[in-house]
Amino acid sequence: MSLDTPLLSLLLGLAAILAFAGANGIVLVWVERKVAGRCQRRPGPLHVGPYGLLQPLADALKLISKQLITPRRSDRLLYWGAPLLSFMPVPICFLPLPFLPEMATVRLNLGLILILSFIGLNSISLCLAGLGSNNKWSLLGAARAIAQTVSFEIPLLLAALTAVFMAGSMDLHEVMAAQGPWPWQWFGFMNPLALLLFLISAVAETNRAPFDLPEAESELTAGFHTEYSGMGFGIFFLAEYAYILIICGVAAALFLGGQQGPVAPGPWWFLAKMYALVLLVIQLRWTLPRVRFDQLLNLCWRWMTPAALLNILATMLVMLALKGA
Amino acid sequence: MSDLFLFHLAGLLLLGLGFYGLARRRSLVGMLIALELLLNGAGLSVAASCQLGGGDPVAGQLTSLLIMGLAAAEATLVVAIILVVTLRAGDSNIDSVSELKG
Amino acid sequence: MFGAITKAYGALKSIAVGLGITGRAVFQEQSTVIYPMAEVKNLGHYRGHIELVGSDADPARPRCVACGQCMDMCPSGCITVETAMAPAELKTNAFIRAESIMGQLTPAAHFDVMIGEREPKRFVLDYSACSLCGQCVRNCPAGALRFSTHAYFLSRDRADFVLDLKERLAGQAEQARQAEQARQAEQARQASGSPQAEGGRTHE
Amino acid sequence: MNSAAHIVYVFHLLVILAGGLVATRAVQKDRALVGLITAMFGVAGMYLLMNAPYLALMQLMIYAGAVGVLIFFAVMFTRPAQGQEERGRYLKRPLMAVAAGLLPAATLAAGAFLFIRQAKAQAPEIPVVQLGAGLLGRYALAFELISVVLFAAMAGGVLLGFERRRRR
Repeated sequence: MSLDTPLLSLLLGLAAILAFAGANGIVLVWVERKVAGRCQRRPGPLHVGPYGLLQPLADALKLISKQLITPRRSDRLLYWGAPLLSFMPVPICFLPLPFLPEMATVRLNLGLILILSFIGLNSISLCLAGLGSNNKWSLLGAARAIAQTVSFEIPLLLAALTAVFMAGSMDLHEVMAAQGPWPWQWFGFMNPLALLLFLISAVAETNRAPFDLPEAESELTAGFHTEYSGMGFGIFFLAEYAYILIICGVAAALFLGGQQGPVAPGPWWFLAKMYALVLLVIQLRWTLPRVRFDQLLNLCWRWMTPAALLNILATMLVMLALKGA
Repeated sequence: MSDLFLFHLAGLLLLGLGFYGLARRRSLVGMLIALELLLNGAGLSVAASCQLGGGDPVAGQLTSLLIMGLAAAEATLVVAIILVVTLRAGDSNIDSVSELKG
Repeated sequence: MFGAITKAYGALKSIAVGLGITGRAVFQEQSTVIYPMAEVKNLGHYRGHIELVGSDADPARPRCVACGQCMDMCPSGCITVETAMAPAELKTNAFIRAESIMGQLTPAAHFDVMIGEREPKRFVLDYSACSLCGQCVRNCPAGALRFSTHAYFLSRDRADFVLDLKERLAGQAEQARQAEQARQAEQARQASGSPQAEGGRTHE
Repeated sequence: MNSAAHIVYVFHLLVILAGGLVATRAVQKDRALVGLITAMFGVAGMYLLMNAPYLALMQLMIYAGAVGVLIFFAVMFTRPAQGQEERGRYLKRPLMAVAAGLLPAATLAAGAFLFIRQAKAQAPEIPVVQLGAGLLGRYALAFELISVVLFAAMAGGVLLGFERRRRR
């Protein structure tokens, strides 16, 4: 049996993606805790394994071995459907990410739309968790999550569209190909406002601090996942890190030239740019305090959405002018 | 049976389910959900007709998109109406707003 | 429009400044001491269980006049002082201080009887009952009590937390004497310029 | 469609049927909404089958991502303190509801079966560029119209939402 069989390669690709997502979650947990520690001038995880590297594995083991508790008055179906639904889109979102020059699994000319539409499904899983838990905090967290993701999807899409305009394609490979290897040839350099808007909305979309209102622990205990124990919580956690990685990968491909780069081969550049953005997002979490909810929505509707609209307009005009000249 | 008919069948299934739900549900939210089913069926049928039938595929897909936009607009309004009804009448049951109150 | 831009610029600048601060902290030295692996050095402000203060004349002998104030004041009743008559030649220097603090409350005549004539035979602290309130230290008329910096005090046996403070004071005095001797020896060796001293430690 | 596609078709049809039944019959509204979203996924699969991937993704993005989430808001607003959502006051004759659904669907199905004469075997895949050209060229008016409708709906929604509870 050769590897060329489409079904087999698809299965292998899916297995690789799932393994990558899981391993990535574990490594990112360690990175997050280390960065958090260093930002606060303390060592972070230290004892399990060298430099505490095995700490996330130990945590995962603990989560797996814990009892799964279903609250008595919760809706069983929705309650357990939510974590599954939150992780379900992850492998699909990984498919169009341009990790390799010619990734064999799927090459879609609608890759960007695919990722963005499936990332939007995450908010549904948060809603299910909030409604299914039958808990006030969960419900409030879910309501916040909806308002937040629905609002920030607009500047996110508009900022992504700006890059699509500049490249003339929705295929992430082609967007990358339209940029050059040097930083001044990247869309993020040519159009820094779009990059900025995309990053801010991405942080808000993935519910990360300073926009982590759906799980604001000082107000809502743990927001939508208050009631979840064991792997129910673990899957939410894993999915969160996977989404961070996906959206940072999209940002790297759209605005930072993706695989374009001097000297080193493309995939390494892509990984480096993606993880640099992930590190930025992590450090942002330990730098900024959480915003208030009205500040969040004001930021989206009064600042970012108009800015994104103006930016897309300006981009179009500049492109027309360049074309005419 | 042609493929076109199969797709129409799916669209009509959604249509039937939508009507059934509209007639059966007594709450505004339930009716809104049924209405969305109905609109889904319409979009499916239109797109199928133009993709596999004689029409212009571009027009078909755009009409389908239009229906989605319409559904979004309609859902926005209905959610606002549901909010108002719930605030005024205490619940979103259509029986409780069937009386005229001054 | 212009105001909006300057406001946005200010906000972004503050974010960048914040990122700079945390970014610098990442590469700075950690200020956390990882307890079981490293020892805490700044114990000056640590207030552990109480201990006796040695008198100026003889560090091994407590300033305590065995008046029993600490016993009375202790809300947990964890201090036990057994009184003994001191050797006649001993005159503590606690007299002035005791007079100034307690003179208003206690008749001076009563003090005259106590001072210089009594000392504790045993001074026992049941640390397991102590709440570290410090009433004894605050109220000691002779200034004979203070908080120790005995931070690394662990035991599995409850009986180990019943401390005889007089014994402890004697032990501390002995240790201090030995340390002083060692220091002097070290200094002497350094003065004579022996080659062994070069890699030696010179901490106080 | 080949036979594999037929199997996929039947699967999507079953998804739509199951989702639709849950959406119309479930007692709790949140479950009904989950049914609706399931049915939407089935429809997206249908779009994929008829070679319209852009439509399928838009279906997910607009319907599941936006409309479904909006209805979630409605469900949260109208959530009773506890217990059953629908208070058992269904239509007196459930048969009427079945007829209301079945009659138009069956009539139209019969019509479709009788009158579909020619149908392509393979649907063409329309590139997004062509769709965009259509939106900005031939069908620009409809595009503008829907944006106006959306704007009006949003403004109306905001106006309605700002209405305070009436003072007694």
